[in-house]
Amino acid sequence: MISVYYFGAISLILIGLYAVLVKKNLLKILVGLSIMETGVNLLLVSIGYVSGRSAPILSEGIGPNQAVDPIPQALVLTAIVIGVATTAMALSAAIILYEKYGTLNVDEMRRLRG
Amino acid sequence: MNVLTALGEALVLIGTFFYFLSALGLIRMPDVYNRMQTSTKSATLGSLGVMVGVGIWALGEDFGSVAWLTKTIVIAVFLLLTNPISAHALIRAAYRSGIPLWEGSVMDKYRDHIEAKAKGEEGETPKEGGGE
Amino acid sequence: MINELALIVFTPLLAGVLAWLLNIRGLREAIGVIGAAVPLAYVAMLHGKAAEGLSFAINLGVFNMTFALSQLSWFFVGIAALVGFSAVLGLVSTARGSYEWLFALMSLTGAFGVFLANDLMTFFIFWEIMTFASFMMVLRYNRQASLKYFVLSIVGAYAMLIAIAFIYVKVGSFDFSAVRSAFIEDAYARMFGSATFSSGELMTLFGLFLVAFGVKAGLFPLHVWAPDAYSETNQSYTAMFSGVLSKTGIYGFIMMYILMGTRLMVEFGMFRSAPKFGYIIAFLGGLTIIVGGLLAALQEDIRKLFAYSSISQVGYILVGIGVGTALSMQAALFHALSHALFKGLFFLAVATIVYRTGKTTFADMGGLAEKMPFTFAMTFIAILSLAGIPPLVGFASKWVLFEAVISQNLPILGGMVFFGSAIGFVYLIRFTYAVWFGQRPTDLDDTKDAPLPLAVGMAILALFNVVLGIAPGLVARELNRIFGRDIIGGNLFVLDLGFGKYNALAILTYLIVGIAIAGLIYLLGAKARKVPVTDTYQSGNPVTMEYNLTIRRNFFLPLKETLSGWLRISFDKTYRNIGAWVEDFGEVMRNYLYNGNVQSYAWYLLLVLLILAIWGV
Amino acid sequence: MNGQYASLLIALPLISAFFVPLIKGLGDRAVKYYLILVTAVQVGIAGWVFREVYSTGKPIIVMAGGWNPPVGINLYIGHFAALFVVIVALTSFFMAIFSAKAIETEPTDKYAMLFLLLMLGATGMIATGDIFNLFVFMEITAISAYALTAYNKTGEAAEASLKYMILGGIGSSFFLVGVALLYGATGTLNMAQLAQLAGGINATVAQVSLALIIFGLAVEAELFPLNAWAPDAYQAAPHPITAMFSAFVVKAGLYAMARILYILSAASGWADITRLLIVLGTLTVIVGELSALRQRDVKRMIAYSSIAQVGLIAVALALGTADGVSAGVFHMVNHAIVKALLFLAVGYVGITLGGTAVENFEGLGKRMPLTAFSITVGAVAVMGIPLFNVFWSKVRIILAAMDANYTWVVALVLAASVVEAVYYIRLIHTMWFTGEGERIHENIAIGTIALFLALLIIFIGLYPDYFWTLSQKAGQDIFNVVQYVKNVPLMGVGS
Amino acid sequence: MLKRALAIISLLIIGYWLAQGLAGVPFGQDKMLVGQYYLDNVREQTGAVNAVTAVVVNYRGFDTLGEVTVLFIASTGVGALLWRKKRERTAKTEGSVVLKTGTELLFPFIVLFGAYIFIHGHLTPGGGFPGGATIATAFLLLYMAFVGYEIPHRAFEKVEGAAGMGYVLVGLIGLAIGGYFLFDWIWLTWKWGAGNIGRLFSAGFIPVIYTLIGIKVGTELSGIIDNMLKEEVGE
Amino acid sequence: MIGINVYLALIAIATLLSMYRFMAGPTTVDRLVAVDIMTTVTAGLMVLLALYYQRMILLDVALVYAILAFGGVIAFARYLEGGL
Amino acid sequence: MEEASKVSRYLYTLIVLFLIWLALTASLDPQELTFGFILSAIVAAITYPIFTTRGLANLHPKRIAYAIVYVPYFLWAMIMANLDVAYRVLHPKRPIRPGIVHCRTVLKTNPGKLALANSITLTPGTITLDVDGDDYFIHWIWVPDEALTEKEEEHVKAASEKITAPFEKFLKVIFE
Ligand code: NA
Ligand code: NA
Repeated sequence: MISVYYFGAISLILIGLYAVLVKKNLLKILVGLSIMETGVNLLLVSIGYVSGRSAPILSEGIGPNQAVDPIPQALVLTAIVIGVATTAMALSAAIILYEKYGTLNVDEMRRLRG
Repeated sequence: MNVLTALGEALVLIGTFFYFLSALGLIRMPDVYNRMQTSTKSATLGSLGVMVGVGIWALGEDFGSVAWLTKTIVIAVFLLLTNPISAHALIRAAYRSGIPLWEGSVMDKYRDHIEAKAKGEEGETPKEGGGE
Repeated sequence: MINELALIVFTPLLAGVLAWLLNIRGLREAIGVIGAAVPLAYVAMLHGKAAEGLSFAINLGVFNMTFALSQLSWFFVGIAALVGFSAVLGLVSTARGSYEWLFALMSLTGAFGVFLANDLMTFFIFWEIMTFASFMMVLRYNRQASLKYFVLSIVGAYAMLIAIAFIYVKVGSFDFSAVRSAFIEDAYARMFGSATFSSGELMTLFGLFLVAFGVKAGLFPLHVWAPDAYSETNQSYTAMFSGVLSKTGIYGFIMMYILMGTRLMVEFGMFRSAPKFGYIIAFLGGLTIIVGGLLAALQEDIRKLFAYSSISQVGYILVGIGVGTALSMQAALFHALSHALFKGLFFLAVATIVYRTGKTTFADMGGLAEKMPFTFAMTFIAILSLAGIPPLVGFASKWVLFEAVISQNLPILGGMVFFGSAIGFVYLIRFTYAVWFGQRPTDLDDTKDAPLPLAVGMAILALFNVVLGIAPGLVARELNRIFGRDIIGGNLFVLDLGFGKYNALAILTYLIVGIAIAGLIYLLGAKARKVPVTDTYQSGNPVTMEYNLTIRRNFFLPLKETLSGWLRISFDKTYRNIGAWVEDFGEVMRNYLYNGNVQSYAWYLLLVLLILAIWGV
Repeated sequence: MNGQYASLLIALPLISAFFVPLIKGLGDRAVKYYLILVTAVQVGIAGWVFREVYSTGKPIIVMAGGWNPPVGINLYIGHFAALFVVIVALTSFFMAIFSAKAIETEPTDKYAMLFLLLMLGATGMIATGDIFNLFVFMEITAISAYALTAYNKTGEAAEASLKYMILGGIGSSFFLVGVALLYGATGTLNMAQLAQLAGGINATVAQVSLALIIFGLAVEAELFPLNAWAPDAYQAAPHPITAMFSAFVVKAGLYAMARILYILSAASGWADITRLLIVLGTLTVIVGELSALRQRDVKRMIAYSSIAQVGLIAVALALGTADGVSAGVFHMVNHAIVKALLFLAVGYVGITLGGTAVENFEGLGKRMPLTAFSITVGAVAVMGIPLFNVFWSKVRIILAAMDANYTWVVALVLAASVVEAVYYIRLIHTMWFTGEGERIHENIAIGTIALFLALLIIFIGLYPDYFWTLSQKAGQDIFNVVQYVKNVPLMGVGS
Repeated sequence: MLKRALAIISLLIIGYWLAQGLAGVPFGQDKMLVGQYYLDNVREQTGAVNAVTAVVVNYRGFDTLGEVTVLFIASTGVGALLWRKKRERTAKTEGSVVLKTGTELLFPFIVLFGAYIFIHGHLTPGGGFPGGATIATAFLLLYMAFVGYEIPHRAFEKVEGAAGMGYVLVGLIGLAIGGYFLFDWIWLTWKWGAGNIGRLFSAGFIPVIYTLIGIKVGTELSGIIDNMLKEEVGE
Repeated sequence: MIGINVYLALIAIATLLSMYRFMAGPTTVDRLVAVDIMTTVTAGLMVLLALYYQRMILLDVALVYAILAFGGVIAFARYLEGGL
Repeated sequence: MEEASKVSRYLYTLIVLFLIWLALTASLDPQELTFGFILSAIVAAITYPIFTTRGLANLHPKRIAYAIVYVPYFLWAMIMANLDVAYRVLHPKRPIRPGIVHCRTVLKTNPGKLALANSITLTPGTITLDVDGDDYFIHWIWVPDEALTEKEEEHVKAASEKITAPFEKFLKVIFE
């Protein structure tokens, strides 16, 4: 039986990918990508979780054997920032695109082809 | 169980109940304006209860310290200040983005005001049009 | 002292690069001629020293590039050096800029490298250099022709590359001797049990080599590049192109015999007295003779005529190789030599004509014998040689070839070879009359004879045509050396095949006597009325252009009409259709795949994920 | 000097990029010269690292923070990385010089920063010994590439950049899922330790994670059909950037793919993945060449050609033999040189004559002979003509492929090469034998670079030994995982 | 419709596949190898109690340097893409007095809190990125409330660059002093704050780096907001 | 801490109801109001969890979260009224 | 309302920030105190021009006293409001009569207006929709009969009496 966190993570990834595959509005596609990223981050954190353990901050009486894996959390912090950066870039490009093409429909974003 | 925990827990209970009420208002009210009427204030009050409640509650537990209370009060004050601001910003956005009032509404003094203002400013500063 | 082989191989390239870089008129010609002369001098010096096992290697890290001199390679290098030198002399007159010097000399290096290579990879590398350089020579004149040439060449080259790589993988070496012994061992293994190379693999290898060497040699139906390429370049260079470069194909076939002949024979057996695989070569060679010859007859452009003629002649050589007896091989080699000599001569003559008149079609020519007597004399030697008139070298080689084929009881091949000779007469007559005799267009009145370098080049080749024709024993001696035994007997002037004999000296004597008698009669006989060639007679009826069967225009139209059904089968067109189809396919595919819609692209990603998922679980 | 100073390869471009805002006030010229200076210094550092690694024969292990792997992140500058940091730095240096002429669009200071960070990203990808750190550097590379693709701020540039981002985004997400799985199965992110533990991973986990990681990297490595962003990005990006894309950005992706492939060669499902990669690589070659065939835009044509070559490299790297990997590396080196030259020259034509449409190349031999000559040398080299460098690596790849029993791959690849020859020949003909035009003065600096690259092409063509030896060592570096693990000073954590 | 159905079916297959893979790494199971090492040694080796922070800044500091770089690229890239000769805010409506005044009151508090977050990064969750983001939020509010507001770009860009350089310099000092790039010289060489674990002045260079990152991220995100909110206007 | 499950349940119901409003809309402002409520409730949840796990540090997280959410809601609201 | 001196404004900001810092850390650790003070000083230096116009005058005892009294007063109003809302939400007939009304305030300072607006938003069925000068526009969930007049001035008076006036008496002292 798959854990609900894994299930949620995979679902988010697939929902995001679905948006990328069928939504016509560029912004929705970008949102889809963000959802995918969120799913991946959730997956990372879930993988680092250890049943019955707490956040890996060794204060307030938490010892080395009562904390979950700190690595995935560190990785997720990095991944989130990277996601933010990508989104910012994508939005800037979308702004230019809208300025020049007057549309955000991906079907009309096809001047480069062949 | 001491007085502090009991008081704290009571506050938390009230707070979470108002959370529930807030969300219920979100469902039950007919349009966005009235939803905000019921939701934002309940949510704010709920937060107030939960935050301060937790602060007091923690004071009564053995792990607790005064820091719990000061921190939760900071959060509570923050929410008390910001929640009405966001509610205000949202209802203004609703109005200015052209969402009509509920059909049962009895008056709209704001529209009169905007129209009067637009008339007065016509020709002077055409850029500043106000709402739509 | 730098190795002689290295000098032979690399001097032309070096000279070419120098000439190209300096690009000073006069100097670059001098450098070019030196670049071609040095190999010739060294080849001459090395005569008879092939047995000394001269070799040379360059360690490139990637692999060892090795060269070695054998009797066989000396023979081919000799042809290449001689014809190459003459062609380079021609280029002194006709080359247009340093570009041509670079690539003409580079292609010569390529040819030398191919002949001297002692391993498959070196062979391939120089093959490619040669192809590329010759392609660049054509590219300058005609993009379409060069493309056709290059595409077919590269198809051949890649076929060879696959074959070579395959052999390398199985044998573990590129080295000729290693490969050869591996195949021989494998032949034994096949006879007594299991072999390394399966039947299918051998068939594939043979097919790949057939394509590879067939393209270069101009084997039917891979010949279609040749007419265009030979005609659409500097005609002096064509002398080298046809005389030298096509011989690498021949050489390749011979190498194939040497390296894997035994193994192929063991695998596929014999057809009558020829090895089965060889018979395929021979039969295609025969078809090449016929097709080349017929098409040569139908050309209106002298360059094209000789291009097709060249193809036809190479067919003879391939028949000789295909038949596969020692004698037929010798005949093939002999004819390779004579073909290089007379075809080189022809193309230099064509170069002279084009250079002096600027014209290329029969319709624009006529009566040039009077204006260009020296060139005419040279051409006449070539005509005689090609037509197989004794005592020129062309006759000797063809005679040996006839004998070799007929003695093996291969009637179809014999018929093809015979037909080739007949059609050869047909197109030569037209050339002879249409260009040299008859009415001369007035704009050719100021035509001058060959410039000195071209004249010298032609003279050298003509000299060899005559000398080796009179003394075919010189050639026979070299051929026997290659085979290590006396297959063609006789002496300097006499070729003795055991069942037939040809005495060139005797024939020369008869000929001289005959000509003397004829001359006597001419001098003593009635004074013929001398008609100036510009004098035209026309009987009352006007000649209609549609069916103007003058020798200069549509002379063989009836033949063309007779063959029309066959002519419609054009491999050229087939290849072009394939090319066009590939291009269209590429276009459609690219517009469909790269349709510009990023969502489609995302679907591609999904597809790959799906494949991974389905594959994985 | 201490090997740890190899970390300057990362530190220098970073600190230099951060420094740009502080000197931006000095003007565009100053920023451009600064860029050239920094890349020149980077060449120096890379050269030092190269000498160090190749003279000692030992890799430099840079341990960030002084922590031994797997506790800390390490850079593994072995023979491959040492070779490629030089290529990255040198290409960047040349393109920095080219940028001085080619980049007129503002804001130049931002361009310089992104340029340096693109170089940094590729360097990091090549050098890192940690799989998540690889992801970080990959994103550094990718995001600076996204920004630079759109740098010209035209609609097309934004379109290309967005396509790149969307596909790259999907790729990197799945890559990360693969990393997460791998981490879950082994508890480590260090590549050397992963190699040690790979054999013991649950078969399904191993299969899925390997597939996902390779999938993610294949998007960056431009394998068909994951490469659809590439032609657009190549076409739309500023010319020097396109050259960098082709010369080392895609190479970094290919390297990463190969590195992880061999690191995880003990994982189950490995053979299936290599087979799939070979199929995709072959398709990449075929589709790339056919797509280039009728291109009317020369830059795009060369972009497709580049993609096709990349497919060939992928095939070589996926053969699973030492020879294959070495040949692939050799081809990477050769291709980097050739494509740097081609994109440089074509880009130069683009900025001089106002575009890269094929019409602009008519009569180029007369108008810009040096440039035309460079393009010709590059084209001839790509076609695989002997005496030019690419020939040797192509032959090596073919031999390796035959050796691995992939005759059909060789046949298809060679058939596609015929197509390649056709369009390059057409280009050569167009340049030299059509059109007329006045002679244009050619920039000396760009001409010198072009000439240098052309001579390098011919030098390797004539004397491939040196570079082949380098490539073999670099190939061993990737292929010989046992040695790789031995070289990394893993401290005993867990295993 | 067919497309949607196809997408869903494909995604379900892929999802099933991923789930198969995940089944091999059960949820909640202790899979730690290197992670446990960190937990066991983080206090002595780095002086931090927040293991995540120690991993982020110290053990895997290289990642974080990269992460900082990524954000820098984004800020630079956004700046490059949205750069125009002349740009201005083109908001159609003013913020109300409520928002304006609220922002004025909140601004100092949010900035202070952002600084609090990155300075306590080694003790509590958070660190440079959330702290920087919080500070950027303060600037975002200014932009929202005052349509004429603009950050001082040049100064911000310089601060951003200087903070980034500071980070690399801290790393290079480590290289010079300790022999390794990003070596925590403050903790490992100088032993500063050794008796302080769990208090503010501890954890070696982590707070230093987090401060630099916080400033950098704050200025960067503000710069991105600035760029996004302005549009090209005619000369 | 007897009642903690009750509080969590109330919060969960509140979140679900807001989620419904977020999905159902119908106007963008409706969704935004839903988000606003959700973030407020989530901040409360974080504070509760801090108590539950006895980790004061989570309070900082809640405040960061509240600040970022506030900024986000304001930005969206201003966007909708054309104030960007 | 004239501006206070820079020093006064800066000190006021510093004090407020340091108090917040104390609340955030709730620690008397000298490290925290020192650093908190330094940080507050820095942030105050950057932000005081935005934060306050009146400076230390805000700390006048009367103001503080009123503010302290205002808190329970307001909380009571707020709880009442919420109970009212709870009634409307839970009532099956949903008894609402919404509309946008117009009020006027006597408050002049911006902080005062903000406090008023927020107070309104958080109490009986009212949300401040916009503030324009002295005019408040308020969405009211139950517009009472008195305000339903067509005459503008009467309407404003009625509405103001119900909505703004209750708060103004405190806010005037605190903010004016
Ligand atoms: Na409210
Ligand atoms: Na809120």
